[in-house]
Amino acid sequence: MSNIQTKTNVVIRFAGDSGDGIQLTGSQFTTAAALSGNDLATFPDFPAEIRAPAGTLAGVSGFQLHFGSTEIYSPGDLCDVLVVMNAAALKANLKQLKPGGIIIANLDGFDEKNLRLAKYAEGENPLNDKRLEDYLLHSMPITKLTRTALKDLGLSPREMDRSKNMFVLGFLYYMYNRPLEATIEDLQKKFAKKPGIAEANVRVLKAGYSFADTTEIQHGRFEVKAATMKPGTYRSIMGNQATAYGLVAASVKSKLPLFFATYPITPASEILHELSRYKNFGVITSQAEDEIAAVTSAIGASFGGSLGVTASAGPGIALKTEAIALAVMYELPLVICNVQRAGPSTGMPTKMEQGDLLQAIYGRNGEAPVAVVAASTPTDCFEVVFEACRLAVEFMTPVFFLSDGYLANGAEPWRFPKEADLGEINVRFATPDDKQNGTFLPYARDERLVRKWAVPGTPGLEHRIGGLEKEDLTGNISSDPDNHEKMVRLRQQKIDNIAKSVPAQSLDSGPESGDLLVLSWGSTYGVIKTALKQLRSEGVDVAHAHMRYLNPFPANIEELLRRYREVVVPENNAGQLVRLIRDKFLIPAIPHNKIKGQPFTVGEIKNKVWEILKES
Amino acid sequence: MSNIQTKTNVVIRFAGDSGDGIQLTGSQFTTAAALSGNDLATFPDFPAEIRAPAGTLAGVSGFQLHFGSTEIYSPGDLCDVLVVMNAAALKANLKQLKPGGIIIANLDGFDEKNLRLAKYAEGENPLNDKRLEDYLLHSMPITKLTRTALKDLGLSPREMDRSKNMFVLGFLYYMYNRPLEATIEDLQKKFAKKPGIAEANVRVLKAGYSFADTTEIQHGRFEVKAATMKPGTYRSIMGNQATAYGLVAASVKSKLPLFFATYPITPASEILHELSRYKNFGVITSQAEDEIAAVTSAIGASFGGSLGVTASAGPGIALKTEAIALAVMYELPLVICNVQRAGPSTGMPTKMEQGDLLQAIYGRNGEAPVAVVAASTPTDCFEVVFEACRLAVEFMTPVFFLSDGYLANGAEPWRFPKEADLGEINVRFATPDDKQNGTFLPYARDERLVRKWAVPGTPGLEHRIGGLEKEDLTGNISSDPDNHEKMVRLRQQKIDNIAKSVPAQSLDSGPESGDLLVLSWGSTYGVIKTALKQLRSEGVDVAHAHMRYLNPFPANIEELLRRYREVVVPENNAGQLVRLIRDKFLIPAIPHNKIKGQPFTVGEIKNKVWEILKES
Amino acid sequence: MSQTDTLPRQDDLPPSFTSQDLVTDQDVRWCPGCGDYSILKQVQKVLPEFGLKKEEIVFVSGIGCSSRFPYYMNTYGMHSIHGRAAAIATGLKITRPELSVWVISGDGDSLSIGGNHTIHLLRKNPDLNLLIFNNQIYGLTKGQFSPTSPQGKVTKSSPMGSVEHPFNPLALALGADASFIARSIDRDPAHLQAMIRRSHAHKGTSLLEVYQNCNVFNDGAFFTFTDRATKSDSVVVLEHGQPLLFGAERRKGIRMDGGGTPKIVDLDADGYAESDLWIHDEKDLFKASLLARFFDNPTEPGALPRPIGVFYAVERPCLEAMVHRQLTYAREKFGEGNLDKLIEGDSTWVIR
Amino acid sequence: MSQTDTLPRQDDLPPSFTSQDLVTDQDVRWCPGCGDYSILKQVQKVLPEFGLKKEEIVFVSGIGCSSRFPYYMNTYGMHSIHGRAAAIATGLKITRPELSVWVISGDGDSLSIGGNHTIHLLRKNPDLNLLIFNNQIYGLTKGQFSPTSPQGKVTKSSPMGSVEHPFNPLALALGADASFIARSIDRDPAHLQAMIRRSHAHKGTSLLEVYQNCNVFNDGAFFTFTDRATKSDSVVVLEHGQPLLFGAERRKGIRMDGGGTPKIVDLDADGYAESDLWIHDEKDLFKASLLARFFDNPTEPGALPRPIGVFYAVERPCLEAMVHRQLTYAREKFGEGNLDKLIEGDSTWVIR
Ligand SMILES: Cc1ncc(C[n+]2csc(CCOP(=O)(O)OP(=O)(O)O)c2C)c(N)n1
Ligand SMILES: Cc1ncc(C[n+]2csc(CCOP(=O)(O)OP(=O)(O)O)c2C)c(N)n1
Ligand code: SF4
Ligand code: SF4
Ligand SMILES: [Mg+2]
Ligand SMILES: [Mg+2]
Repeated sequence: MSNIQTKTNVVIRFAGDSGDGIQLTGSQFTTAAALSGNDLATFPDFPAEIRAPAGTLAGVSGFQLHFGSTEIYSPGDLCDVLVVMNAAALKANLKQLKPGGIIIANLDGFDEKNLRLAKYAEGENPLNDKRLEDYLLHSMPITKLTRTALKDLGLSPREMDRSKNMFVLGFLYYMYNRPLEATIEDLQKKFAKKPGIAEANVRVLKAGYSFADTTEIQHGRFEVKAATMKPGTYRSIMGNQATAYGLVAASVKSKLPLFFATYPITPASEILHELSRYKNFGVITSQAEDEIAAVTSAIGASFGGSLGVTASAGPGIALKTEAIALAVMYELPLVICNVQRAGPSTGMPTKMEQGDLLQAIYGRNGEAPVAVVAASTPTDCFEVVFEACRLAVEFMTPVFFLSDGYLANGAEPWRFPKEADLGEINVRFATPDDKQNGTFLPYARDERLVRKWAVPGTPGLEHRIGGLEKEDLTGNISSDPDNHEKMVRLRQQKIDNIAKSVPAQSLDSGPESGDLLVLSWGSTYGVIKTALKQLRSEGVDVAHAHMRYLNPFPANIEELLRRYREVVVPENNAGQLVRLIRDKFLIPAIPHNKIKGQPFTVGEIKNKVWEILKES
Repeated sequence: MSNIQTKTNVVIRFAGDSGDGIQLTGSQFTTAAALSGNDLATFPDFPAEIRAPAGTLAGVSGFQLHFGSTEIYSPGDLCDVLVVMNAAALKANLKQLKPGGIIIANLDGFDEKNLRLAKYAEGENPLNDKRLEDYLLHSMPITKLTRTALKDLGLSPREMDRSKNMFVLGFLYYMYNRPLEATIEDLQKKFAKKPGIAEANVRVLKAGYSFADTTEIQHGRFEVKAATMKPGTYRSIMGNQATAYGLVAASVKSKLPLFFATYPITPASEILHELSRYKNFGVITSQAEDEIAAVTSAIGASFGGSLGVTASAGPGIALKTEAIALAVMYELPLVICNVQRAGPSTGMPTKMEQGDLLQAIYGRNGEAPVAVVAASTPTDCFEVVFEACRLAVEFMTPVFFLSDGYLANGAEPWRFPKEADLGEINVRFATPDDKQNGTFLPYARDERLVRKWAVPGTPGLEHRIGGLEKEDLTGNISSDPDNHEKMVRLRQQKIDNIAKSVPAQSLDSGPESGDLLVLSWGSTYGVIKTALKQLRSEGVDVAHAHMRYLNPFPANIEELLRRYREVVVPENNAGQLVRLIRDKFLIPAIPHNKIKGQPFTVGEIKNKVWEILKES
Repeated sequence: MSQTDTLPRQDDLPPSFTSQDLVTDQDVRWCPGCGDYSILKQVQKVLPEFGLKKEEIVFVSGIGCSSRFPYYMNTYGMHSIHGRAAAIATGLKITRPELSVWVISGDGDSLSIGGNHTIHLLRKNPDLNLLIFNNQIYGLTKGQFSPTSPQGKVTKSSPMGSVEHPFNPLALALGADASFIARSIDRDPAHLQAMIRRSHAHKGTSLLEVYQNCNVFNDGAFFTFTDRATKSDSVVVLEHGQPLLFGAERRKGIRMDGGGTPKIVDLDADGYAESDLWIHDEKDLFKASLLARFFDNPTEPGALPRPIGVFYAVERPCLEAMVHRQLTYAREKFGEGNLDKLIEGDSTWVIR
Repeated sequence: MSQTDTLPRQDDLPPSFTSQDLVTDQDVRWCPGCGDYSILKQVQKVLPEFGLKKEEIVFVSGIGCSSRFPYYMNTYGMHSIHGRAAAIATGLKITRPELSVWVISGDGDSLSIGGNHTIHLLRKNPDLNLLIFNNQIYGLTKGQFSPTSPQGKVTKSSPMGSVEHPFNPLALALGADASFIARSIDRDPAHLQAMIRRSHAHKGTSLLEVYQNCNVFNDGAFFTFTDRATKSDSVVVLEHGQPLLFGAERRKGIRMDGGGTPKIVDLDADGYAESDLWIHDEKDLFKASLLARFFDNPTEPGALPRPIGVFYAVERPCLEAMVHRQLTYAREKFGEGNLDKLIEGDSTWVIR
């Protein structure tokens, strides 16, 4: 054990065919790391196809895990270890490996057929190539070794091959000095009803571990100590799952039944899959005939007194815009979850982007203001979607909750809250007592300009709402010019009033004033935090503010921005938040954009900061 | 004839039930004014209902005509003459009448029932009221006089009443010293097949004329001389009609068949009605099952080599946004006519607004830039929609053409062009020669970054296009990160390049530099021009620039704006162009907004200018 | 015994509100003479009979002249966006099964832009009532042809006549597996009332098509079916278990031959008895399909009469019932949801 | 004589391109084993027979696994947005009637989000071919139930089973006045080819539903109809003018009783002759409606066999033909449009 090096953090990237169980291997190693107390972040990188033909470049699936004994905010730029199950996986991912990094390769994935499918030149095999000289290569016939381990179990080759990811896992457990027990227990629980499969998996896991022990890696073992994280109980969670939990939590805390209507779309569908399993919470999920039916049925449910929520992405959000404006007119609660993906149009459905912010704010006909909030990490999805529900209900308004494909599928440890710790959501239903002189005014407002929720079934409050401009107070149809202007401004002011109900914008890190503020929103959070931390350790102290509330802005935002000589706004789009800042405050905020369907790397952020500091 | 006063301009407002033929009377007087060589502008003001119950306030229909011997740019704020066919019409319109103005009232519309429907207090009749003391009142039993005139023709009362608007017309012809002949000829032509009706109309017209001659108005006759307009042949035209003509003209000049697909919606439907009559131009109109089918079938037609156009308003435009982004990806020509109306949601369908500019620019998922142009007057619709077609075809892109309900239904004299005077539209179809080394690259671009239009039927150019991100040049599906960023930027740059193909932004009037520039777009043009002209005559010389190109901006716009100490942007919305200006140039442009579903008045513009000049 | 009398009455309690209570303070803004007035009146007339409370009733509409309806009903109501009322109502009914939900729509609203929601509504079968005011025209937008306008129809948008083959709404509904379809006419108040009662009584989505005269843009589209002179020869009233009889003296009938072809017979001249005629059976999908195809131009000689009444009515499980059954089952099986447990999940670790 | 042989052939010219010419340079990215491969292959196989030029052919699709199809056909093609292919194709066909237009869609694409365009397409009847790859699941989004999934289906989005009653696609199409409907199966290449030929030959919109196995998310949905062991008892092949025979020895048949109820008979045991059986007639709407309702669960005893073949095929005017007839008529009546005259209008004045 003496030759075990200690590392503060490690990035492993798993790559292979979708059929190779890459996502599963990644998740399992993630769980092991989490259970050992590491902090971590993950980034799955799916191919667009369901199952592209095995062995092709298009079919390569990836999963990146960053774990460490320090706090981890992002899945890392380049990896320390690259696991490749075939030739295509190597070809597609080699540029992601650090110089001198470790490659674990399945020799059986480098036969002639695989090399051809990966479009290597005739006769060329990268494993025998000088190009890999600078790396530490562990290549082994994983498929064969797996089959050998399972020989006597009477399984078909296909069944046996399903376990080959366990070999990799065993190998890595040895390499990172992890105990096997928890995983073995896990497998036995999971396949309790199929003991044959449990047995196979455990065997192969052990085979991988022993192989590593007895063969190659005497000089390459590492240990990553537990992180000094905030004490508490943790679990691992992905963004879409956290979103689903956040919605259930909002339903429980508000005592409103949750009605979630959607039409499947990548990368939002898992929210539906999750929620459809919580029927014992009274959650109703509806897979509607299209996105318009989804959002409008949520509006119908909301009229009836449910928490009406819809979710989609890209083209599906575009289809909902007409109906969202109706909810603006109705002044009913509605939460729209937009799990952003790379556009425009169908774009790149499995890739992330922050391209829909301006659409959320301006993408409706007429003056139709809504609130917009955005999550910054997978676990933050829980809090932010909960907050979206609170705002929707407490301000009787549609609220956009923005997530993206990177948050949706990324995982991180979560020091999860208890129901008792969650904030309140105050619902204000109208009651028969709300009648004034015998009549009910559905559009009477409180001091925040919010109307009450008058739900069918309440005697005496019968009223009609509609998408035509309505008379102040009564809600009757009106085309009176002054009334229209008044109503447009009331609806705007109501949204603006939300700023009074949300926390002031805080600094995430860095000096209270100075040369440069990095202003960000959404899933760029972790990478920017990491980059600025590194810069700080290199002697450059730059400030960072990360916005959760994008409409309305927190009240203090202008004052905050003005404390810095320069403001840079990194975004995974062509510049959207930066436009809002420039328009509103006439501050010459600098855009920094990456539009590749991939998150920023730490290096890209650091370089931009350097560039700005040098120029100014 | 000696007691005829000469006036430079007059505003008449006709008001009554929809059933009173208000729009017709207005149009007929407009024609008469036009034929006498007056310049003019009109503003019809419909009720939202098809036929609201007769006599009610909700049912009042209005038509305002401004005509003069000077150039007329707007329908005028207050009117000089108010024609009211019933009590409700008086009640709804009195505040629009200038102090000392003339009222022409149909006594028969002020009986007990009408007074009650107009919600006058029991026993109150405004015609006998002190409130009218400050006006010159001509009241007469128009219905009875009409019936009397037609007594012996054997018509039913209902049929007789249909002619009563002719009485008003005759009365006004006398008052404004207009000859009856042209109108009589017109009526005889129009009702050639129903001589009875022609006879009735002519009789009543003459009766009104004689009634004026023999009774009241010895001391209230006026003359408005012909305007000194640019020499040429004129006709009168409304905005939607001009839009339809512009589309046909673009089809003729580009030699592309026009395919116009839409779903009816106020105030855009007349474009469909017009175009459906031009089948002998090869124009195909398609009334689709919904707006999505309309825009997508236009895209299909465009793929096939037609000029694909769609039109809508408000909620209908919202529904098209997903498909517009598809056309962005396809890089195919598509013109989207948005005849804006007051929103949000269904809003006030018959009222105007400029509320959809930001939606046109930002209202799609992902980075999906399109060109946006806007018309400023009814006749300008012709030129601007023609230009929209040119840009769409020459840059292979969707183009938004923005009009609004005010332009759509407003009329003005038009010194119409000849086909030979119209600009060229250069179509660049790909031919079999466009293959390079035997393969065709559908996304190869010229120096402006525009691809060629490869139309089915062309041998050897078979290719596939789609909404997924495409590989540069080949158009094959690609999720390569660098390729995506490249394509996003190429599509943006292509739109930006349009700026090189459009004229520099010019000043409409006023000094080349100075204290204040009024920057405007769309239908506010006439009112602002009038206001600034008046201000100039009052000694305040303020500059005016009116933008036709809203995306991209003309190249010189920043330089122009910086020549003024202040820039104010009047808009019939809550501030949209002003946001673009502030964001792009960090110029503290001042918003000036009216959100009443009504155009600005001259006074509202003048006051704002005064206010700014005083403050600064 | 007429069908009206045999209709099931929901409840024997005295009505808790009157027709007059259903009138709102808003001026009704349809054109004078519009057929919508009659439909409004009949709905207001029969609603009090159902033993409902006023506050349990919700009217949901899209956009169109017809869709103004909720503004004139003093119940809960939503005037929404064009074509989406069915989807809105579905969301409402799933979450609030105890409400009485009525969808009011036009031929454009529910069959043009809203066609998809209509067919999906019918297949999913929540227990709500869909009334389509079919005037074969777009009223609110001032007179374009609609998907039910006959081919050749000259309108503002089809100056040379529409080239589009129209939908047969009831045939479409059957194709979408509707569990209840019926037709009535604005100008036949008693029949219309009966059909509203039947719609309400049906468990599942009931589609009631009402022929409605738009006297401004499509006047007379259904006059043949309502004019005293032509009505009895051009309309056949469907009653369950009764033969298909029509004509002034009810001496004309319809027979079905083996291949499913309907034939008009004269009881007197052709010597058939009533028992030889086609006996209407609301439960028979194939007969209903044939009846829905009685779609001849009524002015042509020998045209089959247009049926009104309940074409088809069968029970199948309602969407909201099945949804709530699953909720109940889940609660029984897994216990009432516990948020802390959900959030905690299966696999946690502790950092000290 | 089998139906395949009697099909009309468009043209006697030698094909101007081969099946191989239709293959693109793009890797086909469906899952190995997906039923889509077979459909692609059969289309590529028969297209050269039609005497078309390759450049006259356009494939238009929506979004879904099935909708990737155009990328693999070396013709003109559009991969578009979800549900809208029918509308896009309508715009293309109206403006370019001479093109051969094919719409490729999935059960979700054409019956869920695209349902409205599908029914309107069928009623309008432009001359194009709509192929619905029905795998009773959403493939591309990884396995949610679709509007054709059977009730009770457990999927990612319906863990306790779907509560939704599914569409019967062909019944819906008939309700929408389709002029041609047919069904085939991915695993019956010869029949599928025959049906593609028939679709092409039909003037008007031809709807071909293809049962397609999604071996990843809904494996085996149609195995009863394709497995050697069960196939002959559970499928009846429709051929015009032929009796409805099925079973391994073709000794089972279907009779229709007077009321339109189909009954399975055993020719040997029950003593019927083939001529006693239901004779298929493609022109008979009533029979087609009944056949479309042969929708029993094939694994239940006594289930009616599932028909494949052409259910219904009648000619009625095509949309684009009527549109262009009006253009021609307008030109004849008013002369070719003159832009100067149009702009000038009826009433002008001169300012000097
Ligand atoms: C999204 C959208 N598209 C179009 C319109 C315009 N529009 C309003 S009602 C209507 C059709 C009305 O016809 P129908 O549904 O038959 O109702 P009717 O007025 O005849 O009762 C249309 C096209 C709209 N309001 N919203
Ligand atoms: C507007 C929109 N909504 C949703 C999606 C996501 N989506 C893509 S394909 C699909 C359904 C696929 O099912 P089907 O049409 O049956 O095709 P299959 O993949 O089974 O061939 C969905 C929901 C999308 N791309 N666009
Ligand atoms: S336009 Fe027609 S449908 Fe609409 S209110 Fe008037 S008469 Fe009724
Ligand atoms: S998911 Fe199903 S339908 Fe899609 S390619 Fe794979 S097997 Fe075919
Ligand atoms: Mg209608
Ligand atoms: Mg499918």
